[in-house]
Amino acid sequence: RDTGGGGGAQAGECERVAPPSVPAASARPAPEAPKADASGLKVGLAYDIGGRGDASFNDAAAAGLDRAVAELGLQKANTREATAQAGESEDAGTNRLRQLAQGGFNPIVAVGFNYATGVKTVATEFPNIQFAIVDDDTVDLPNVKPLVFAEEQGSFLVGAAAALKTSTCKVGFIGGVDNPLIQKFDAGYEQGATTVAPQIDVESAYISPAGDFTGFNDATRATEIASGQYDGGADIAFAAAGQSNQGVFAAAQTAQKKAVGVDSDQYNSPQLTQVRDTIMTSMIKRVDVAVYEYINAVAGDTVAQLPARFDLANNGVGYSTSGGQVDDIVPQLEAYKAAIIAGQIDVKSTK
Amino acid sequence: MTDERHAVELRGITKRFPGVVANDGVDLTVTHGEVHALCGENGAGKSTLMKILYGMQTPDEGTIVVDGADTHFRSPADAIAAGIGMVHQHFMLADNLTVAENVLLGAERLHGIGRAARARITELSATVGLAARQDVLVEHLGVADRQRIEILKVLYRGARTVILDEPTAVLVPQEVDELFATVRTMQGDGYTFLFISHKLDEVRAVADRITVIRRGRTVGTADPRTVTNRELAEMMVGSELPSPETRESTVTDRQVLRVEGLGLASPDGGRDLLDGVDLVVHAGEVLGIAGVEGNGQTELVETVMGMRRHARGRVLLNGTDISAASTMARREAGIGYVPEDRSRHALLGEQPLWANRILGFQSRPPIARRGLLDTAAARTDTERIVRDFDVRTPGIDVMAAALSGGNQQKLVVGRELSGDPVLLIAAHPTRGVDVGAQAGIWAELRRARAAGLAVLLVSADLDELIGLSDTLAVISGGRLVGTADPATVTPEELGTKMTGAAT
Amino acid sequence: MTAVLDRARTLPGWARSALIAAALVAVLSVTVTLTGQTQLTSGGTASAAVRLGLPILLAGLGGLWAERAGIINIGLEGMMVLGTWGAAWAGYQWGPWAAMLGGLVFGALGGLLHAVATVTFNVNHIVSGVAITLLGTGLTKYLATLVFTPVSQNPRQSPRLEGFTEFSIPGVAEGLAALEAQQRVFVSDLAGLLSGLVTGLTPILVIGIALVPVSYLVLWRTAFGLRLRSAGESPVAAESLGVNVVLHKYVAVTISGALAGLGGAALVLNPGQLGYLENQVGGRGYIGLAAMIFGNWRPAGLLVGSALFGYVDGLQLRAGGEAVHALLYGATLVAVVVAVLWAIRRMWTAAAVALVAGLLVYAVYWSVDTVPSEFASYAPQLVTLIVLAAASQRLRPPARLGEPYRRGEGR
Amino acid sequence: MSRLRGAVVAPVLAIAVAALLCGVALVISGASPWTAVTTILAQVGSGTVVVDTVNSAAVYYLAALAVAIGFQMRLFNIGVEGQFRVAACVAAIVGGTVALPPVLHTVLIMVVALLTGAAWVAIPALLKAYRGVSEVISTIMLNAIATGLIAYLIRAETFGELRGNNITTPPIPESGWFPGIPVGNGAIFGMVFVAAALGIGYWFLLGRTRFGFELRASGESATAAATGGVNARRTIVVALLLSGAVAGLVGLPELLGRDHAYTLSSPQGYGFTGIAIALLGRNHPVGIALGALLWAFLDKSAVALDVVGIPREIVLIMQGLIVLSVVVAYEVVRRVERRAEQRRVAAAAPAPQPAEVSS
Ligand SMILES: Nc1ncnc2c1ncn2[C@@H]1O[C@H](COP(=O)(O)OP(=O)(O)OP(=O)(O)O)[C@@H](O)[C@H]1O
Ligand SMILES: Nc1ncnc2c1ncn2[C@@H]1O[C@H](COP(=O)(O)OP(=O)(O)OP(=O)(O)O)[C@@H](O)[C@H]1O
Ligand SMILES: [Mg+2]
Ligand SMILES: [Mg+2]
Repeated sequence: RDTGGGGGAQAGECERVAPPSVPAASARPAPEAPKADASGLKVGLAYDIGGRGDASFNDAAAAGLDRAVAELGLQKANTREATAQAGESEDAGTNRLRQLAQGGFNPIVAVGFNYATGVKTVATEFPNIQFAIVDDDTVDLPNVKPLVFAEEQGSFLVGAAAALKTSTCKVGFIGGVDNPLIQKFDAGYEQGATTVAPQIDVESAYISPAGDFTGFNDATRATEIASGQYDGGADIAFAAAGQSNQGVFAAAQTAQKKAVGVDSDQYNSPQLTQVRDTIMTSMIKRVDVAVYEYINAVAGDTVAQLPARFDLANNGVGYSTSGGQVDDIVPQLEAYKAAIIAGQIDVKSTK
Repeated sequence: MTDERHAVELRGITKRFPGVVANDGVDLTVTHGEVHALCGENGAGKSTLMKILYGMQTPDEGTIVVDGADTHFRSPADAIAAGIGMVHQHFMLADNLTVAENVLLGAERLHGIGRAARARITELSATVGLAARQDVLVEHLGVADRQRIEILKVLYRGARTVILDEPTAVLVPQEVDELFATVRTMQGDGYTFLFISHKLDEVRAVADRITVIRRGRTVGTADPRTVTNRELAEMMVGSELPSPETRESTVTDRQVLRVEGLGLASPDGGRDLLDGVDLVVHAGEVLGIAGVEGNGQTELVETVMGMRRHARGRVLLNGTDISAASTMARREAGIGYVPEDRSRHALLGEQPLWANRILGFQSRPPIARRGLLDTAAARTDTERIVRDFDVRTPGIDVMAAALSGGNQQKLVVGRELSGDPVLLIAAHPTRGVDVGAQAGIWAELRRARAAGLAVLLVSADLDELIGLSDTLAVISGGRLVGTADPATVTPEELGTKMTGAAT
Repeated sequence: MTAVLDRARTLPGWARSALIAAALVAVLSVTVTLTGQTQLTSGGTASAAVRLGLPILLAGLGGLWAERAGIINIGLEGMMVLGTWGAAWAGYQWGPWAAMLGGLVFGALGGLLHAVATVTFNVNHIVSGVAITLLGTGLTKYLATLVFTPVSQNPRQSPRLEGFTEFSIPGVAEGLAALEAQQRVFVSDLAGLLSGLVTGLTPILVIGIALVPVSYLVLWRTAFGLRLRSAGESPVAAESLGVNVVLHKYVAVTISGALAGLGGAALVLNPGQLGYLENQVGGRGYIGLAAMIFGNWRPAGLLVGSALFGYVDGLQLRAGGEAVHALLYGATLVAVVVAVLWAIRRMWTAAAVALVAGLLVYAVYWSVDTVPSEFASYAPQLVTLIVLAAASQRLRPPARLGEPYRRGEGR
Repeated sequence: MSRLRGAVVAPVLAIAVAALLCGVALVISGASPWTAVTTILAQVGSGTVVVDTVNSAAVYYLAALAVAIGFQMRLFNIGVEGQFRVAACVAAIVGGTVALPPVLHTVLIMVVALLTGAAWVAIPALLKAYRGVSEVISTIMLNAIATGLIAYLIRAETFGELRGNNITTPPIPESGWFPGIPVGNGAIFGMVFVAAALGIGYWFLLGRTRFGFELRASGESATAAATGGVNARRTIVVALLLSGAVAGLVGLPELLGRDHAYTLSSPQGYGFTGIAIALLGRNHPVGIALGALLWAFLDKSAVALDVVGIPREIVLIMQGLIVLSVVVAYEVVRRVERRAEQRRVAAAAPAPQPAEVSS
């Protein structure tokens, strides 16, 4: 019987579009801000579920703090970290922030959009304390700085990388939880892939629907989705699934295919050394940069000059090259990057 | 002192339960090869004594000597090893296991669980007259077969001393005769029996020696060839046997309950549980239903109470068709109900007595009005029942489970007779109740009957049935197969009708 | 036709099962042919079903052991969670075999606790199970924070442990793969489904599946098993025959916990997981219990239940809403076949109900193009619910399941 | 009197044992139990902890009441979790969509929540009553399915709206809020009083009404209840519907008093907490209230433990241990009481001494 299986493989050769060329001047990333002295600050950090050590964005925030300690003269003793619990009520988050505020910490960084209401409440109560919130820009208060990212831009680049590297003209996306944040990765990835190879087949799947957070912790099911995509003809899959990513990498290893990591340079993650060869590149979301820059700006009193959004232009997002697997296509990727920075390509955050 | 000829010797056995001294220094000597009967009223402590001998309960004081050796049983396994087997008052069978599994259980070491074991079971089946296949589930078997399996279990374990705790309670006279024949043959083969029964005629017929126990103490031993029933009874209760006989007829011609063509299909698709049952109970009449257990009595009663749905036929109460009514509606229409198993069907064990008074009356005055309960009224009325029916309790706030069985039953009968019912359905109203309470319950039934109550009585105690009833109907296989006149019928004749041997 | 049916009714059990299985494969085959959803019968789906079904199977076996002895074990979830920790802890230090042992031991400890509460203290079984799940989850998180953080820098994850190497049955695996690739109706479908059973195997998988017949043999063919089951059917009778009911209940519930713990280990050792992750059990203990009830408290039945669960889950993960949509088509076919069978037996109402159900499912199939991912994700739970609703009245739990038992206090 | 003593002794004993075991666990892990205790106790006066505790306790109280109604009849409504979430989501959607004058609006939202909770539990209730499906299994399955349903309802394409990286239902206008009582920095939810009123209603229902009696009777002995004219099917269905309806309210204190919209990050797990608290409070309205307060307090103070560097999972262990030891303690106390009562009964009705009979 004819089953129509095999997907993109039937589409034959994958035709690729040449990258746009952009005058270098209009696409240069912004230079880093000068270092201020943070030795007088007491910094509080409230993590989302997972906390320090999650090898994901909480960890990135922690790295930003650590860098501030290392480079800005911030005293380790003057920092305090607290972590959210799965399924907790909003007042728990609020309370966590309030306790940090009462403990004299200033600034206080809340990691994750779950803290939106908490930040709003506590920032109103403590107008003299500076707050920052990662991944949320809904709190409109003078003492609150949103630290949000253009995830879609970074994802665009890894999508482009996948399209340049695929030999089956079919790539996959695996999201942890089907929520708007992860959908941004999905949308950017797909746009990047189709921009490079218009006929490419992008298959996307999520481990769990919105509101069911198990998707970030279920490597077993991630493996099954990934191997389903690999069996279906995809040869590269982008995993934006938190801890479940390791399941995708394992599937890639079994199927002898490639995967793309997320948030940090997962090739260098000590947890993932056995499977690092499958990690072609990672889409990097520099929460560490944002946190570091924020602390730096508070110390130097330049918060107003921080970018409204961390994107390619200010190195807030990007892609990694560790392992050297994408070295051959760096010029094309850089060209796309320049085009995005220059505004020639507008990356959408929804499909 | 220790005599080698004695199969079993119990010395000074004392067993206390919370609130009761079940055995109080009991002595018992059983010689090899005899059938030794134990007599005593309900709650005298017979079963407890036997359970101690069988290792199911440990005595607080006293010693057990088997074949001249002092023993100490920690579990039935020890007793079985010492050659003692017990057939319990209540069947100890797992319905969902096969005949073979029930027999093998716990004795797998003897012949394994394979072919050798099956062969042995087949061999012993003949001895006890069991015809059922070994791999049939026990749930498909009748009472007599279950009894045979119980005895088979004991024999399979190689017991030489067999305890039979009220083995005849659920058997009809013919089956009793068969059982006794088996007992005698085995006695000839050298088995020793300990036999418990309330039926004094049986005891005298089968036993070589009788020991009487009262209130946990040995009263004495008697010789069945010389002792009379009356003497035995006096030893047991210290007073004359009460009689269930009804004095004068109070039957009227007003029909209270009329059942027409009642039928009930078996849920598992087997033979109908009830089929074409017609009966009428008049005001002031006691209609007794006689039958071997498991022939549809329970189903009949529960169908009339509306607890079994999807029945065929009609049930009329005072001329009104109540076939479709719920149990509650039937109760409200004036039916009182004393179910056969009081602890499971009539009482809330963990609730105080006054809350138990509400059960079944939660929808009508004086206990309830418009969905709200009147606890004060419930309490007052419970006080009345405790007083009028002589329920022995320190108060109405104790939980029902703390009362003795007889007192629980009095409470239930009192409750069901309150609210002026027109019909009382009583299933085994004095089962497991001691003689004193029994007399009290009989008296209450007679009083209510004289006041015009119609009573549908089911009982396995043929004396009670004959004594209380104005009319007798015999049920067999879910059909009413005959009637009898309680004034003239004897228990033996009734038993014959019940087994269908006469038709 | 009727004669054939009558003969079918008198067939031995295994032959009937084979017949039903063949019929189901045929239904799937027709569905694949008509909907083009090859994933329905692909070897990959079958492998996924096996991998996803394994932890559920082990939890279900755990449930079986406890419930056959009369103890409801809703604490399986907590015991599995304990098992994941134990497996990861032992596994990262001493390898995969140690991981299995670690899971086993930690699960068994949970089981033992359940036994103490339910057998010795007569606590309501469900209450104790809920409490143990609560405690197991808390304890595991605490231990993970304490023990794993120093080595993995992450309180919610263990260090990666070495897994088992996968193997396939040589010869058979390639043959089936070749057959599957030919895409012939029925033959290739069967080959695809079977190839899941011969490729990508690991020792724990083989052990897990072997535990099904082993459980059957032990529980139904040994003296110990007879005693254990008697404790669930009629503890009083068992006691009166010298069986140590309390001991058997203890052993059963401890084994139950051990099996659940092994299920946790299976999760930890699953290819792709290779470590402890907080919340990775995600309700699989409960699903194992459901699979066991689905399987009518029998090993073969619960094998089918967990396979079904693994299959539907694997299918929706690999192929998404479209494949679940195609399953609706298959369900319609099944309903029609069942309706015809019942009609032949003159069970008119049953046949009508089946037909109406079939039509309803078909209406859903016809009116949507795909099952929204939000529902497709929970297809296994939906299927379980529907099957239980349809079949629950034929179930036969142990007679004294969930009832308190005290030594020497039986009537 | 002795019953009251039992009801108090058991939980106190259990909490003491649990605390002791936790202390041991802390010492083993190298932390100081003393710091833990002082940190937890210091919470009483700090910030809005007291207000938050009361507010959380109200939520837990509702959840536990929902569970307890089922427990009375030995029905294990494990599905309170799913019922409360579906109800909160649907109520938030309706509340955010309609425009109504103040009180009416709030009442409508509450009614919608009640009905949705009841509707979601109707599935297992009917399956239990008519098909004999164990409610434990069916409600567990439905909890998972509820997550899917909510995800579907809250999609931007259906009823949800995007707010930053979150999805929420349309915000409920102020007319639909349930005003609270400001205390310090926080506010006690108005729904706290609804919860308290429900507690009284629960007590009245169980102790004073025919339905409550039938419910308890069915729970204690299904067979005796049937003989007593209780319609088992109807009681099962009504009990579960009531339980589901109360479960439907669980999400409302936070929805109407603080969040005003249902979002992806709305809290979960209250259903399971409710089970634990119902067990802790022995299904008694006052016991549940105390249990809810204790639980909420432990929860809130756990946040502080983190800040002083003690693994706050110790609180989870503590909660688990408390539940387990409380149920064991209740069982032991119950047994002792029963013995005592039987002894008392036997003493009140002494057996007549056997008369001397010679043979
Ligand atoms: N397990 C138990 N716990 C507490 N009390 C018990 C227990 N078993 C028996 N009893 C009490 O001990 C006394 C003796 O009971 P036993 O069953 O031995 O009487 P019996 O002579 O066999 O009576 P029956 O003729 O009714 O069988 C009774 O008061 C009974 O209620
Ligand atoms: N399971 C049990 N646990 C504790 N006590 C029990 C138990 N069963 C019976 N009893 C005690 O046995 C006594 C009588 O109960 P039972 O149901 O055995 O009635 P009975 O022996 O028929 O009573 P009687 O013949 O004296 O009316 C009660 O006082 C009760 O305390
Ligand atoms: Mg008795
Ligand atoms: Mg007895």
